[in-house]
Amino acid sequence: MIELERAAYSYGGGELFTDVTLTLAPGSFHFLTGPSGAGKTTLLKLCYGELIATAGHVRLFGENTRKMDRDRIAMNRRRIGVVHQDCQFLDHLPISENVALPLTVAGRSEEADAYLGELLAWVGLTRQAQQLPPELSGGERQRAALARAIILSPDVILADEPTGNIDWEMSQRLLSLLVELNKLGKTVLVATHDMALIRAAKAQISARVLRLKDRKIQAAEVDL
Amino acid sequence: MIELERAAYSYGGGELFTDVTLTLAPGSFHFLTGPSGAGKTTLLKLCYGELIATAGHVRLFGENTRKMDRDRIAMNRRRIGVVHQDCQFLDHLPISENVALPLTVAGRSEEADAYLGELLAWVGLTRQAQQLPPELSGGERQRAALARAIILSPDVILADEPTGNIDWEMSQRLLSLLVELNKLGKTVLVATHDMALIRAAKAQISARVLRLKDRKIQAAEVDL
Amino acid sequence: MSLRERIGSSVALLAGDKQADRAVPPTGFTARLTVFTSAAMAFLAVFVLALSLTAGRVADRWTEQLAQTSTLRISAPDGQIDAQVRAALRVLETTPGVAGARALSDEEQRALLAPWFGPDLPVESLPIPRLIEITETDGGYDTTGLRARLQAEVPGALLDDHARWRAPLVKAAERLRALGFAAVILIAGATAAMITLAAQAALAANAQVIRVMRLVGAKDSYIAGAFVRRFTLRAFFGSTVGVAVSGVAVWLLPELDVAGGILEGIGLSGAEWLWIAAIPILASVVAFAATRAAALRTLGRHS
Amino acid sequence: MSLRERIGSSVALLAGDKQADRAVPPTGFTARLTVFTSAAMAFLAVFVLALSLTAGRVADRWTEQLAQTSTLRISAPDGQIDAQVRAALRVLETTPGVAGARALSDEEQRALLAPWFGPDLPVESLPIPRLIEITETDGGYDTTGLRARLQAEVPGALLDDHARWRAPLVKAAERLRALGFAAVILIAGATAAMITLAAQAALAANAQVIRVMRLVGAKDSYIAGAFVRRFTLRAFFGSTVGVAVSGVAVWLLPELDVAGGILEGIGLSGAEWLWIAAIPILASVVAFAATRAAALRTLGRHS
Ligand SMILES: Nc1ncnc2c1ncn2[C@@H]1O[C@H](COP(=O)(O)OP(=O)(O)OP(=O)(O)O)[C@@H](O)[C@H]1O
Ligand SMILES: Nc1ncnc2c1ncn2[C@@H]1O[C@H](COP(=O)(O)OP(=O)(O)OP(=O)(O)O)[C@@H](O)[C@H]1O
Ligand SMILES: [Mg+2]
Ligand SMILES: [Mg+2]
Repeated sequence: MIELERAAYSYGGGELFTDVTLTLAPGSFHFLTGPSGAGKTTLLKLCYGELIATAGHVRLFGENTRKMDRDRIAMNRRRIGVVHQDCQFLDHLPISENVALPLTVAGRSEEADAYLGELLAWVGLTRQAQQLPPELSGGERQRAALARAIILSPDVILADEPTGNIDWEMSQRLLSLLVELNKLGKTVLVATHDMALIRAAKAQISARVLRLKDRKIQAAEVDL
Repeated sequence: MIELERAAYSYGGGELFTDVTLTLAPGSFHFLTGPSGAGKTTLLKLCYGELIATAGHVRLFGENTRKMDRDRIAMNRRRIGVVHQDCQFLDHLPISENVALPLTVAGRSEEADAYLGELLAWVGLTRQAQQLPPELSGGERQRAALARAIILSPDVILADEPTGNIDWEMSQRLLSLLVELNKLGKTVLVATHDMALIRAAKAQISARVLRLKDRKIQAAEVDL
Repeated sequence: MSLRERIGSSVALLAGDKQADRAVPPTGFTARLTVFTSAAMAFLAVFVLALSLTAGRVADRWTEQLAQTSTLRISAPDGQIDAQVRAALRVLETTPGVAGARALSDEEQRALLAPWFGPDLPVESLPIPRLIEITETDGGYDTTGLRARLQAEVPGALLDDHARWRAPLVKAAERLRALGFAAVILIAGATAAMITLAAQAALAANAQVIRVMRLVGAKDSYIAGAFVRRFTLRAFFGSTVGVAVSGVAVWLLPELDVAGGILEGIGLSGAEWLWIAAIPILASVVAFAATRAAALRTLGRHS
Repeated sequence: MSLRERIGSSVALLAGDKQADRAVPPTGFTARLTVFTSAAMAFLAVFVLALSLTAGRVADRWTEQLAQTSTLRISAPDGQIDAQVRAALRVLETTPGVAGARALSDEEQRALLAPWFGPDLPVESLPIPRLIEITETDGGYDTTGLRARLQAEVPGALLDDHARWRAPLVKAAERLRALGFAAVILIAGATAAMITLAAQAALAANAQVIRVMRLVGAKDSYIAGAFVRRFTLRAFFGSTVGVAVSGVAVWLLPELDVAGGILEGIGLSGAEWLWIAAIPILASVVAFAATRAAALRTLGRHS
């Protein structure tokens, strides 16, 4: 699905990471950890084409992001559900419409009715469906962002710190949603600091844990 | 310092919580937990006068917030350091100026030089001091927000989920900063989901843990 | 892109869909600013256009009526006068730049003098001069040359190009028209600039909307379309209101047609109203182009 | 708040401090929009003001020169004419609304007729009528009543208020002046509205700045001050540029002073330049008031 080949990225200063080679095979489940500021968010942005690697190659569904034009990237985004670290919404539309936005943009808004209610119920936002995003609590916004990321039933789900503001029980619930989707064949990558969450996931599914540190990526089974 | 007396708040729908009576005595250390959407952020907003209780009374430094005018609230804010859940900055100013902003607003910008560098080093942002806020990682922003909250050396520190995006080691570091300040006599209230953080704190200091659930606040020593 | 494709994609952009439009916050100060600016500028444009067109008509009429006549006055003893008039007419016939010349009849001379002496002046019995009216061609004749020839051949003749003093008036009216059109162009330019800036302000204020839309896989044209439609409609709406209000105001201005025809009413007539009706369309085209350019530029920047 | 305090706090707001100013993002499209709008509107205002003031001067001059004179023409057999002139002057002396009346001398009559008959007309020997020039008071006399009295007492008199045909011209010039001033007021209003809307757009776009400033304990006046100073300076700067450019343009307009004084050059003279110089100050005051109101309103809303 997504392949990084000796990818590096730099915001202008020194390189944040170099030589990152990584393949997210279809149906795989990865966690990405690492200290704050290591470059986890940056790596995720490479994976969905918001940033282009400064060295090496990133391939989405077999296509090199460096060679895609902007419309092509937009089309590929519809196959990738992204949960941003700072969840952003259209602040003038209610949560239900925000969550259904990927369907709307893809011209498939009629599908929303069937699925939306169930999804909102799962993430515990049924009561808040008609509230505007600024009227939600931090954790509620994160859950809405996750719902928005998966409503298109994308092939790949990239979640950046999806449970940072969410209590333990709800985190479990969201995790089991991701596990469920993974079992349906979706590729999942979750960047998180929450070791407890990783441990809980590993009890349910065979997930690989990647650790980004000192400009390198390593498998990090050990420190759990 | 801050007293809530049978305070309640409602955003227009049902009441989020009722009959909350709570005293943050000088030099005390409190944690506030509770499920996502329970009203932790709302309770904190009552404590620094951004919201006014819909029933009951909230007193800051002995003054009822309902009777303060806007300038009075502004003056009181300088005695309360707040870490917002979604850290917001002046996006056009570098982090160093953002962190020093409370000093600037209070007309004490000359004091910045002495203290700012040390503070930035403690939260690990020395390298990022000249970056703009949108160029920071999520965890870096949270650390900058904490630095901004304490630069005025306020009497009270209210932190809303200050470690949601921060790795374990850095969380420990920030916690020890708060513990240090508490030992200097500052009053601290931290809203968090991170039970490990609470456990770590209780090893260092006598902190009370409050749990907001089902519209009530309870002491929650038990579930640790 | 070929012109045909360009127009096609522009039309598609305008047709758009309701769903995309909801992505852009419905109102806001830049919205009101755009509507208001379009309205105010359209209002001013109509005002100035009306002034300018009126000045143009005045200039035309004055040019027609006045610019090209002058008078030859012949004073001579009673017996010689007719001979001298004939001689003068002969001279004028052969003068380049003179389109025609004819002696005024007694009645015409009497009418000319009536304001001063009443209608009963005994023109026939008075030793008053005869007047010859000269019509010039467009180029006009050489005054000095004609004076010299007349002095030689018709000693009693005196050339008075009195009508020429009105030429500066014509020039003034024409300058007024030119100034008016310059002001209209200025207004159009200022409107375009203001709408562009308002559109850019809206785009800057909606940076988050753009980020979210990109995140969920919206194409540039989809996002741009929502903004462009918004602004084009606002400009059209605003300028229509402005034009309507000022049109009514101009139309209500009392007619003012002075007998002398020196000054006309400030107003519009016939086909000139079409100019006015074109303003909202022009405003929309300007808004469309300005917003589209601004939107695509902004979207390009947001990587 | 007393007026004194108000002015004091306004001055304090304008004086401000550099630190507070840094809180508001330094540039942006609303900034450019404000500067540009101020400049364009000031330019237009000068333009229209120049037109309007010129029209006013023309109206004044025409009024002075023309509106308050009329002529009495007395035709009578040679012997009676002097008696009738004296009788007419007596009648006029006692007519309310007549400020003065005097018979024209032979030279004056000759000068009047010169354009038509040349300078050598033997006025003395001709049976032409005598002219009496009447100066009216501001109110003017009752034409019908005067006609009736003259008919009874001076049979050969004919009242010609010929000069009155120019009254509509005066009216037209005055209307042009009024329209011009209306346009200036319109421009001022539109500018105020645009600056207000631009300020509100800026405030809306900077909602986060306001939130952050409040969070760190900034008072409303501190936050508002940063915006108000910004916008006042922008409006002042923009309108100064606009006024300067259009002032130079107007000043460069070629002088156009027709001999007849019917139309003057479009331009400004003397004290009128002061009006123009006042525009930037007015624009700043408008911007100050508009932004201050908008800022305090916005701040009030952000609870
Ligand atoms: N636009 C930018 N310009 C310059 N530097 C940037 C920019 N964005 C991020 N950085 C820097 O790159 C580093 C990595 O940022 P990134 O957001 O990828 O970290 P992260 O691993 O997601 O951290 P966190 O766990 O705190 O979210 C940070 O030190 C940050 O300061
Ligand atoms: N402005 C608002 N208007 C209406 N409802 C609101 C508003 N702000 C918050 N709420 C609702 O009030 C409830 C409590 O919100 P609050 O932000 O206090 O929760 P919280 O305990 O901080 O949650 P979290 O742990 O997710 O941050 C939520 O259900 C939210 O939807
Ligand atoms: Mg991150
Ligand atoms: Mg919260």
